[in-house]
Amino acid sequence: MTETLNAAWAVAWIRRAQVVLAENRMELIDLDRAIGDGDHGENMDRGFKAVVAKLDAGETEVSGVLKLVAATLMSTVGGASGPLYGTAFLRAAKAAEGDLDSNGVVAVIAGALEGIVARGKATTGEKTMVDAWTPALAAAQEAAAAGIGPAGAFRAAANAAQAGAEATIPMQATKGRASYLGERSIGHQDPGATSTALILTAAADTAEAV
Amino acid sequence: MTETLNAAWAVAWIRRAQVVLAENRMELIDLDRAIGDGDHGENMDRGFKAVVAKLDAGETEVSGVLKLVAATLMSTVGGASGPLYGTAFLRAAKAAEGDLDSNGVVAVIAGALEGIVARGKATTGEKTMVDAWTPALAAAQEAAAAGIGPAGAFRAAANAAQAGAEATIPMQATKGRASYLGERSIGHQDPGATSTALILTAAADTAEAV
Amino acid sequence: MKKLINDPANVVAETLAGFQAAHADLVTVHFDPDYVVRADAPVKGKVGLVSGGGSGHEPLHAGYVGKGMLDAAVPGAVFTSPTPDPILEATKAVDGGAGVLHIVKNYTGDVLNFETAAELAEMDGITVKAVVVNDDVAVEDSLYTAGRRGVAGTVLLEKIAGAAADRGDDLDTVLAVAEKVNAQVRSMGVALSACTVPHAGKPSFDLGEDEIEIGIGIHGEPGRHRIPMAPADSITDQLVDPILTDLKPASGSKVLLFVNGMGGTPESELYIVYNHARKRLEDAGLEVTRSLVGNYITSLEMQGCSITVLLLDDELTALWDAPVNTPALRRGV
Amino acid sequence: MKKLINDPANVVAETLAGFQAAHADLVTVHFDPDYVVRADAPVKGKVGLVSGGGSGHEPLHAGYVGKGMLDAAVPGAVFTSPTPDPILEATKAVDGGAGVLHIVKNYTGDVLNFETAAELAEMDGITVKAVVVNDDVAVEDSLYTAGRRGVAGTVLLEKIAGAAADRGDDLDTVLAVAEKVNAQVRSMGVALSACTVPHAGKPSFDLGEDEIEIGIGIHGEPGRHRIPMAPADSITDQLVDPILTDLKPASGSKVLLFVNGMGGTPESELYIVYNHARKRLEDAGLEVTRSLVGNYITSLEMQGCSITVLLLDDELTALWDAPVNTPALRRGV
Ligand SMILES: Nc1ncnc2c1ncn2[C@@H]1O[C@H](COP(=O)(O)OP(=O)(O)O)[C@@H](O)[C@H]1O
Ligand SMILES: Nc1ncnc2c1ncn2[C@@H]1O[C@H](COP(=O)(O)OP(=O)(O)O)[C@@H](O)[C@H]1O
Ligand SMILES: [Mg+2]
Ligand SMILES: [Mg+2]
Ligand SMILES: [Mg+2]
Ligand SMILES: [Mg+2]
Repeated sequence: MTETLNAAWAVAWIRRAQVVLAENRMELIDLDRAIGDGDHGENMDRGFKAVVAKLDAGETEVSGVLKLVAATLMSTVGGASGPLYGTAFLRAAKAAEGDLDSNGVVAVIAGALEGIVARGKATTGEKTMVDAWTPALAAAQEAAAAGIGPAGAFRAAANAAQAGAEATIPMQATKGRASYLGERSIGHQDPGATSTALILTAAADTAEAV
Repeated sequence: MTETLNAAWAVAWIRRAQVVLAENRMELIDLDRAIGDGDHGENMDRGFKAVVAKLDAGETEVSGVLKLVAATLMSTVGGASGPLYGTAFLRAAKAAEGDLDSNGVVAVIAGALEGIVARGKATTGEKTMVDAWTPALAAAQEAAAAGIGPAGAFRAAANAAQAGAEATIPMQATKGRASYLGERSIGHQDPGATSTALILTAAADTAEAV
Repeated sequence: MKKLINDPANVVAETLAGFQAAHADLVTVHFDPDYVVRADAPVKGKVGLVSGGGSGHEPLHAGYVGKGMLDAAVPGAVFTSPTPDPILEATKAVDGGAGVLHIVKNYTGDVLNFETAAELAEMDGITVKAVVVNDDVAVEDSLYTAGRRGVAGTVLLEKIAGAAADRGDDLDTVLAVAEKVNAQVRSMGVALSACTVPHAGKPSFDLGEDEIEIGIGIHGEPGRHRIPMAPADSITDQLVDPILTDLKPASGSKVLLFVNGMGGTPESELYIVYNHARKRLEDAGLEVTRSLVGNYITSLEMQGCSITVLLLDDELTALWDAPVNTPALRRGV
Repeated sequence: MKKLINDPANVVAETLAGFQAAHADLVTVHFDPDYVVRADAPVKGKVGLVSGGGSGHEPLHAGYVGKGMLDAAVPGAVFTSPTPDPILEATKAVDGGAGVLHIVKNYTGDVLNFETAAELAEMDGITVKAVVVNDDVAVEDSLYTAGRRGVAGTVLLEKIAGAAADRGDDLDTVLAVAEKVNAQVRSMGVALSACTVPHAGKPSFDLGEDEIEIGIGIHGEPGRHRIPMAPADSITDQLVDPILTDLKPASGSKVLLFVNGMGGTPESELYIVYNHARKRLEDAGLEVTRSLVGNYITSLEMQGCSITVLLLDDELTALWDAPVNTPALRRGV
């Protein structure tokens, strides 16, 4: 394990995220069928396939990789998650300076969350991807403060995101399409929070493999 | 048992036919679903309900009863069976002179068959109601020739019609809507032949009860 | 069976009541017997056009009543030909002194009931001619069938004959135009699912999850054969091929291509079928100069479609393009 | 899943290809990014109208491109809002120098993507205003939802705003007309069956044989509550009541009544619903002076319908009646 995560890692992360999202396409569709319109798995799969098709192995900066991801997601995903993930990766790219140490990981996750909130105006407890990114950020900050390296910071973030996604189950949605269901949104896991956990887990997996 | 069947019997016959057709409405629909458009039971039920609503208990002639049946079926059944049964009862009415002895029964059945063939241009073996009326006529003629009374003539006709209806099962339809199915019409009993058997059985049942 | 109805026995009457209220500017509905005439019927001196048949094919026929198309439509019970009485009344109501053309789809029931009505109308001094539409190539026109069925070509014929009557053609000329359309139009249909007639309460046939019916009519009858589900292009081929085989259009011919939905198929799928059908016609050297895509003659909520090809000449094209103002087809007015 | 498609990934592209071929006289389709503009775009000096959203609602929006209605439509993937790029390109393509109005249905995805496109267009020097349609009374417009959805009222708004642009109104005036329509229109829908998104391959929700969903949107989302199947009149009441409660129209008001099919419901059933809905409005002292009945904004092959009531005044009535010439709505031309 190295001390910092570089552009090659970022490329590996996004490739891994694409594989995982493709594998979980139907699961995400089913989650979205329950409280939304059933396209989240298809949207993420389409977007990340497009990203991977454009990933330039010669990209030398983490920031550059994330910017490419942002632009491609914005122009291929559509729906609510397209602009939200697009802005997330755009702000993450802005936040990433050079290779990432654990503070860099915190900055990237903080940038992503900030972007999502800026666009989507959601806060925690509204049953959205914010409920995965928020605990992820807290966990990464805690890990960084404890002197844990970037891979460990991503692992802590991923685990927290996964727990955050699961914690959306009892929530009633008040943002996004699921809010139309009122109380009927209770009892289902939010698709966007779930894809967030998958993406951060891919980051941790690839960071640990560096 | 009397020697002849009068207008009161004719009214009883048609009332009985209405009850039996209503009871077999769904069976006739299912037969027509298999090789047609699924309306024969509904058509016959609608038509005979309308007939019964108009049946004038004061009608003194068999012929008058049958004429009323003809006009009402013609104006309420629609589809192929409306004009066919309408014409059948019209010609039967024309053939009925006074009360019916067994020769009268033969005349009535012969008139009905003639009317159906005149309108529908079908011959035996085409998987239509002609395949019930034709053996019915032959059986009635045989009974009359053997000196059997009108109730017995109707019974013989009804049994033959029932056998004729069943004999349509292996036939390939070449007339009516079922002909569109080609070989796929084979293996199903013709709905119109089946309703014919029901109507003639009602005639026999009520004649025996006179 | 889940349907937006109150009582199966009242489906036609309540539909007509709603239709009347929604389209009072264009049509007048008569009840008991039920028929629909254009609001300004009879049009003096114009040949009257009357069509009809079982209900369940909406917008056919009532949706095509209005200037430039039908003068009257006679709806029977669902999938059941109307009786002679309302046909007769409709015929009388639209006779403007120039005679009446009956447009009859070729089904034993429709033919018999329209024939009877025509006889009765003639007794009332109205000249009636009839065209019997039989465009469905799924059925062989042979001694061993009741002849080819009348299906989606009926819509095109009603429009074109209606335009001929509208421009002032006499009865024989309108009949000749109608006969020409009938001679030059062919259709073939496919069902992905059955439909449920309200009074029957169950699907008209049972189809497996991966089966479709090729060569269906418009009354929920089973088709000519059942095949496994296939991609749209392959299904389209199986509809286009028999049409071309039967119609044998000369290369370079101009045609109208009509892709019709059976009622339960999204419009997007109809355009996918249209796209491939058009390519097939162009590959066969035909020029598609007019098109119609949508739900124009349906089988309740059946999923599926039909493809219709009409050979055009200048006259038919002009009549197709002529103004029409009906609830379901409107252009140029 | 049985659909007349080839590959779920190509549904939108093949639909557009067919649409282009069938309606080349009215529209031009651009591919990659995908958008549809009227054949004579941009119309110099006229405010351009751009709408769009996920596909699967056909004929919305592409079917409404043409004189008197939309200048461009931007179709996303099925039930997925389009991305900013094609919205931007469509906006550029229809800008005739008088600015462009974006007609956006209120969904998080549509709003975000249209906002981004509008920002980018402004950077290119095009003035863009937006109206966000939110007519669905099934959803409370509160802090606890993403606000009311935009559903069938969108069709009426596109027609009326299109007429305003067509008569030469400037951008602010067209926007004001659009805002007025949005303020005066309310809708509510019901599903008798779910729909199947091609890429999902299974129904959007599972409904029992005797259950229906009240308060659905147009994306196959489950509705507000599930009730046992009921007669059409009772279902109609459950759609009309919340509309009247929310809209609170003054007695004597003139209204347009729009009964819209979700794609898989026979037209006859829509007229049955219309018939009862109209009675209910008349009982409430309203005068139904305009009507629309048919499949105008669908959810693929879903069975069900929505009811929309628009309060009319003389201006809106005149704009509704104005000529329109699009693939799916045509009158007066
Ligand atoms: N306002 C919002 N803020 C944050 N996340 C949101 C918001 N609205 C929706 N989301 C997220 O987007 C996800 C749905 O994405 P997707 O299904 O791709 O788009 P759509 O809802 O347009 O179909 C939800 O599960 C939720 O996590
Ligand atoms: N040409 C014909 N001659 C005699 N009977 C016929 C003919 N065509 C149809 N039929 C009879 O009519 C029956 C169908 O009647 P029905 O279902 O009520 O009318 P439709 O076929 O118009 O739906 C068939 O089962 C057959 O017995
Ligand atoms: Mg979604
Ligand atoms: Mg039948
Ligand atoms: Mg029938
Ligand atoms: Mg979506």
